[in-house]
Amino acid sequence: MTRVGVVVFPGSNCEYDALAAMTSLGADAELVWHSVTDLDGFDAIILPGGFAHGDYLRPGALARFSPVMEAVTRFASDGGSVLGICNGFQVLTEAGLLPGALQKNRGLTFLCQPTTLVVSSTASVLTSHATLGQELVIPINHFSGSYTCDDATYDELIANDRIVLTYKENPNGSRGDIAGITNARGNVVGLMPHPERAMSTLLGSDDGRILLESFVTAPIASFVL
Amino acid sequence: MNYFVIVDVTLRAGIADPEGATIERALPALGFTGVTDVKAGKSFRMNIDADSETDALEKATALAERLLSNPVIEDASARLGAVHAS
Amino acid sequence: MNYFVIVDVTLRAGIADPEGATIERALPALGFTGVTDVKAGKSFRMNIDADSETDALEKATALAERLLSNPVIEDASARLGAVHAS
Amino acid sequence: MNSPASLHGALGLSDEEFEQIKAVLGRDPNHLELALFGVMWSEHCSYKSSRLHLRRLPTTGAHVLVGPGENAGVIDAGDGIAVAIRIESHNHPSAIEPYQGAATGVGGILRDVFTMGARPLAVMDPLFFGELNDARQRWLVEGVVSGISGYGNSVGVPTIGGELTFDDCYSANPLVNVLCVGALPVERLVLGVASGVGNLAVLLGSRTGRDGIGGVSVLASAGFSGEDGAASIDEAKRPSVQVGDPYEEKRLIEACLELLDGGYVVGIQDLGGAGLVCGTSETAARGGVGMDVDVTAVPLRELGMAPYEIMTSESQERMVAIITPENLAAVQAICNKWEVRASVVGHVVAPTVGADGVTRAMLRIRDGFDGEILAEVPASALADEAPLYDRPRERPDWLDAVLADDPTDDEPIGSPNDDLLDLLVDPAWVYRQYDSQLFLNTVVGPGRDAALLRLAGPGLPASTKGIAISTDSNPRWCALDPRLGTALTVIEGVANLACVGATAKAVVNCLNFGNPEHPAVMWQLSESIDGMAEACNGLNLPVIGGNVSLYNESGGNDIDPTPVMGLLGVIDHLVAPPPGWNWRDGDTVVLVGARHADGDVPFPLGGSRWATRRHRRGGHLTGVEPGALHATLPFVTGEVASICAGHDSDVTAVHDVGGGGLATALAEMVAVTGIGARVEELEGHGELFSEFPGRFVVATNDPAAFSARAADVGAPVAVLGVVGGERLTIGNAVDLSVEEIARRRAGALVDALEAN
Ligand SMILES: Nc1ncnc2c1ncn2[C@@H]1O[C@H](COP(=O)(O)OP(=O)(O)O)[C@@H](O)[C@H]1O
Ligand SMILES: [Mg+2]
Repeated sequence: MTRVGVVVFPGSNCEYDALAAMTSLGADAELVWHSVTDLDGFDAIILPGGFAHGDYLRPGALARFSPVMEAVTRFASDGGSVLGICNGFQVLTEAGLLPGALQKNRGLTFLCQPTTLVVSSTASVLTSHATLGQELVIPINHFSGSYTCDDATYDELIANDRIVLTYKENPNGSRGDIAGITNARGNVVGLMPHPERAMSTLLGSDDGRILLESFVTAPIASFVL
Repeated sequence: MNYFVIVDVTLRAGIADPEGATIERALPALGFTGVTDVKAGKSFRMNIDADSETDALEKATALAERLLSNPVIEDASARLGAVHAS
Repeated sequence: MNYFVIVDVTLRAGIADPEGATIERALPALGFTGVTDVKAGKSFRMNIDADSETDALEKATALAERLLSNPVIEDASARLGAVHAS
Repeated sequence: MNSPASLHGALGLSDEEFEQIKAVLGRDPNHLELALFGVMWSEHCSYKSSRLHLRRLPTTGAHVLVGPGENAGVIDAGDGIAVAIRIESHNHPSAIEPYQGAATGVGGILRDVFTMGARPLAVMDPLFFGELNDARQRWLVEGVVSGISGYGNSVGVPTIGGELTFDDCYSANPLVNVLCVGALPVERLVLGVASGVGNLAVLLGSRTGRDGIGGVSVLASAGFSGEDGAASIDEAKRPSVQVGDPYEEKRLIEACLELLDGGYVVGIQDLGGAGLVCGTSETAARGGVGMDVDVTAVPLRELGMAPYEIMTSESQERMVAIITPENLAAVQAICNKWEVRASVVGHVVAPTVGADGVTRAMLRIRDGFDGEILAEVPASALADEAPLYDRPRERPDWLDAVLADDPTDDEPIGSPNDDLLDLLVDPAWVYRQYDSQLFLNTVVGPGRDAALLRLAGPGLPASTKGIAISTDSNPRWCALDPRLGTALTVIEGVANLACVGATAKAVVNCLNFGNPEHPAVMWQLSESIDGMAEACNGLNLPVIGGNVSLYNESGGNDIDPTPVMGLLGVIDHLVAPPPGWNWRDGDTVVLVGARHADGDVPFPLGGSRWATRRHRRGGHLTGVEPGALHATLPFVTGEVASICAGHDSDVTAVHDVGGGGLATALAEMVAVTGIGARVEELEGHGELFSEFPGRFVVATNDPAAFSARAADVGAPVAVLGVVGGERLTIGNAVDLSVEEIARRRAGALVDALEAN
C-alpha cells in the first residue's frame, strides 16, 4: 500500500479532504505536522490547499520556511512523488521546487467554480494514467492562481513537456492557460485546481480520480521519466 | 539602537499588475484624469535593533530579499524612515 | 507636466495588524532577531499630469483618500518619487 | 430617559437603570462598574426591548438538545451526531468598514458554534443593500462580499448560501447577517458554564487592543482618566474598528476542538460583544459561582490600556475556557502546538456573603489576583438581570393607506417578457467568491433552493445522513403585514428544504428591525414574532436560537422589518444528489401545491418583486390554504428524499416558487439547463408573478404516475406544459429565447456592479 503523507501547516484547511481522497483510493495516508523534519517511510507527499500561515505576506511565503520543507526538498530530490494542490502549489513555487509564481487572479476576486482542464502532458506522477487531450471537470478555489513566469522559464516548460494541465477557458489570467506544471523529472507536480474535490458524482464530478490514482500508483510503479 | 526602517516591495517591470490596471480604469469615472501607469505595491514598516544605520539597512535588505519579496516577480528595497517615536 | 507620485497607505494607530504581527512572529525562526513592530502597508505608484508639484500632490491626496484607502482604518499620504523614466 | 449630561447617560444607561444598579450594589457604582453595566445592559447584549416578546416562541422538541439562551442551538440529528446552528447580524460595523465588518461577523458566528464543541461546517450570509445605482452601494457590496470571502475561505469553513436583497430602505443601513452550522458527536456537547471553585479561567487567542470600545470610550474623555489610568482624551478618538484575523481563528478553532476532544475543558465561552466582561459574567452566572478576574494578566496589544478598556474590548479571536488547575499544563501544551496564546486571567471562587447577609456569586475585577479589587458586581446582575422593557407598540396609522394601494389590479405595462427579464438575477458573482466545497460535503451548493450537505466531518461518527440549510426573508411582505409576512417566510424556508428532500427540524432567526423606541417598530417586531410562532407551531418546528438587531435606521427612517429565518433540515439517507432544476427534453412540467392563494384574491401581487420593481409597495398579503400546504410539503420532500436515497424516480427537476413568482421559477430552470419549455396560458400577470409560497415546479417523465402518487396524499397537481426547444413560451404572454434568458440573468448583477 502506498504511504502518503499530507503535510499540515498552521492554516492549511484541505488536509482532511486530501486524506479522504487518498484513503478512498486505498492509500495508507496520514497527516504530517509542519514541524516534522523526517519523511522516511513515505512513498508520496501532498501539500494540501488552504491558507498556510494565513497566506500573510504572500501565499506560501512563510510556509516555505517551515521545518518540513527541507525534508520535502530532500524527498523530492530523492525521486519521491510530491503533489502541491492550490496553496500547496504556491508553497512549492515559493520554495523553488517549481519555477514561476502565482499572482492574484485577473479579475481580483476569489474564484470557486468548476473548470474544464485539458491534459497536456502525461509525463508526470499526476497525469500518467490520463490521456493526452483528455478533458476533466475539476473545481478551482483560489484568489492567487494566475501562473506567471519569465519567457525563458515558459519556453523551458514547453520544450520539456512540463505543462501538465491547462484550462480550456482561462479563469484567472494564467500564462499559457497553465493550471498545473511539473519539475523536469516529473515527480513534483503543482496545480491550482482541486482534484480531491472531484472524487464523487454525489459532489458533482469524479474526474479527479484519474489524476489522484496516477499519483497514488506512481510510487509503486516507480515512475521514471 | 533602534532604527525605523521601511521596506518597499514593487512588482518587477513587465509583470502584469491587474490591481494597478483596475484602479487606473476606475479613475476617470471618479473625476480623476491624467493619472497613468498606476502600480500597486506593498510596504513594511518595522523597528530594527542595529549598531548603525548601515547595519539596520543591511539587515532590512536581507529580510526584504529573503522573505518580504518574491524575486520571481518583485523588487524590494529598504530605506530609513523618519525617526520613530519610541 | 508629468509627476511621479507615490501614495503610501498604512493602518491607523491602534488598528490591529494581523499580517504584520504574523510576519513578526515568524522572524526569529528565520534567524532575524531584534525586529519589532512590523506593520504591513500598501503603496501605489503613478504618473500624474499636473501644473505643479503641489497640484500633483493635491490630486494624489484626493485620490488616496477617496479611492485608495478607507479613512476609518487607514492613513494615506502622497509624496513625490524620484523622476520616472518616461 | 437618558440624560447625556451624566456619565451613566453617556454610557447608554437611563436614570432608572442607574437607580437599579445602585439598588443591586447597595451603593454607588464606581466608573469601572458603571462601564460593565453599560455594555452588559445595552440592547445588543441584554435584549431588553425584545426578550419579553421572544418568550412567545416555541422552543422545545424531543430532538432539541439546546434551545435559545446558549451560544448556539443544538439538535440531535441521529446516528450520534448533534448539529449546532446560530445566526447573527453584523450590520452597523459593516456600514463603516464593509470588509472588516463582514469578516468579523463571520469570525464571531464561528466562535458561537465551536464554543458548543461543534466543528463549524458551513456558513450562510443573508445580505441587504440599497439599489446598486450609486457608487457607495457598490463599494459596500464589494467590501462585504470580499470580507466574507476573505475571512471564511481563509478560516476554512465553506460558505454554502445566503441571500441578496437590494432595496433603498437599506442604502444607509446595510444588513449583514451570518449563519453558521456545525456538528459534533452528541456526547461532546459543552456549555458555557464555569463550575468548580478553584478552577481557572484561561483566555485563549489574540491579544487585547482597544477594538470596538467606542461606547465606553467616553470614560477616557469624561475627565476620569486619572482614576482609571486611561491615556489622554485623544485616545478616545482613536478608531475602534475591529479587524479580523482568520489565521488566528483557524488555529483557535483547532486548538479548542483538540482541548474539547481531550476532555480538558469544563466550560468554554467565546468573547464577542462586550468582550471579557460578557464572557466571565455569563459563565459565572450560568454556573452560580463567582469569578476573580486579574486585569493585569490579560495580554495587551497596546500600551496604557485602562481596566474598563480591557474588560469591554471587543478584540476578535478570543475565547475563555474554564479548566481544572491539574489540566493547565496539558492545555498550555495544546495551545503551544497551535501557536495560540493561553493566559490564566480568572479564578472561579465561591459565592460570598454580602453585608446584607445575602450570598451572591460575584464577578470581581482585580489588579493582580491578590491585588486591589477594582470592581465587584453580582455576575447574574450583569448577565441575566438587565431590565426588561415592554416598549409601547402601535400599529402605524399609515398602514391602511398602504394596504389599500394594491398593485394586484394594476394594468400590465408593456410586455410580460420585459417584466420577466427584469426579475432575473443570478447571484453567482457573489457566491463564486466563496469556497463552497471544503470538507467534501457539499452536495448542493449556493445558487439553488437550499444548500445540502453530507453530515460528515473529522471526528464525527459515520453516517449517510445529510443536512439542509436555507435562509429566507421577505421585507416586502413584512412591511405590509409583519405577522403573515414572517409566517410565509417560514413556509418558504420549509419549501426550500423540501426541494432537496430534507425535513425541517429547527429554526433560527435574525430579527433586523428599526428603532424600538418607535411604537410602529415595536409593533412590527411583536407581530413578526407572533407570525413566526404561529408558523412554527403549525409546522411543529422549534425555534432554537436567534439574534435581534434593532436601531437599523438612518435619518429617522426605519428599515422595512427584516426577519431572516434560518431553516435547518435533515435527510436520512443521502447517497445521490437531488434532481435540482435539471429538467430534460420531453418532460412534463407540473405545478404542485395550491394553485390559488387562500382568499378572495387568487394571485395577490402586494409585496411581490414584480410590484416593487414598479415602485408599487402597497397591497394586501394573502396566506396559503393550510390543507394544501400540509399535503404538499411532505409529499415533495418525500419524492426528493427517495431520489437522494438512490431510488429510481420519474421526477427530474424540483424548484419552489419564490421571489418573482412562477414565471421566474420557470425562467431560472430554463437558464441553468439551457432547455426551453412550452407552458399553457396562465391567469394573466397575477399568476405569472404572484409569490405566495408552498408551490413547486416539478418536471416528470411520467406525469400519470406522478399525479397518482400526489393524489394518494392529497397534494394538488396541475399540468403546466412540456419541456423542450430553444424558447420559453407561456401562453401568449411570454415568448423568450433560452439564450436571452440566460444572458440577462447572468449579466444582471455584474452589469449593475460594473456600471460607473
Ligand atoms: N430572535 C431570537 N429568537 C430566539 N432566540 C434568540 C433570539 N435572539 C436572541 N436569542 C437568543 O438569545 C441568546 C443571547 O443572544 P446573544 O446575546 O446574541 O448571544 P451572544 O452573547 O453569544 O452574542 C442566544 O442564545 C440566542 O439564541
Ligand atoms: Mg456567543
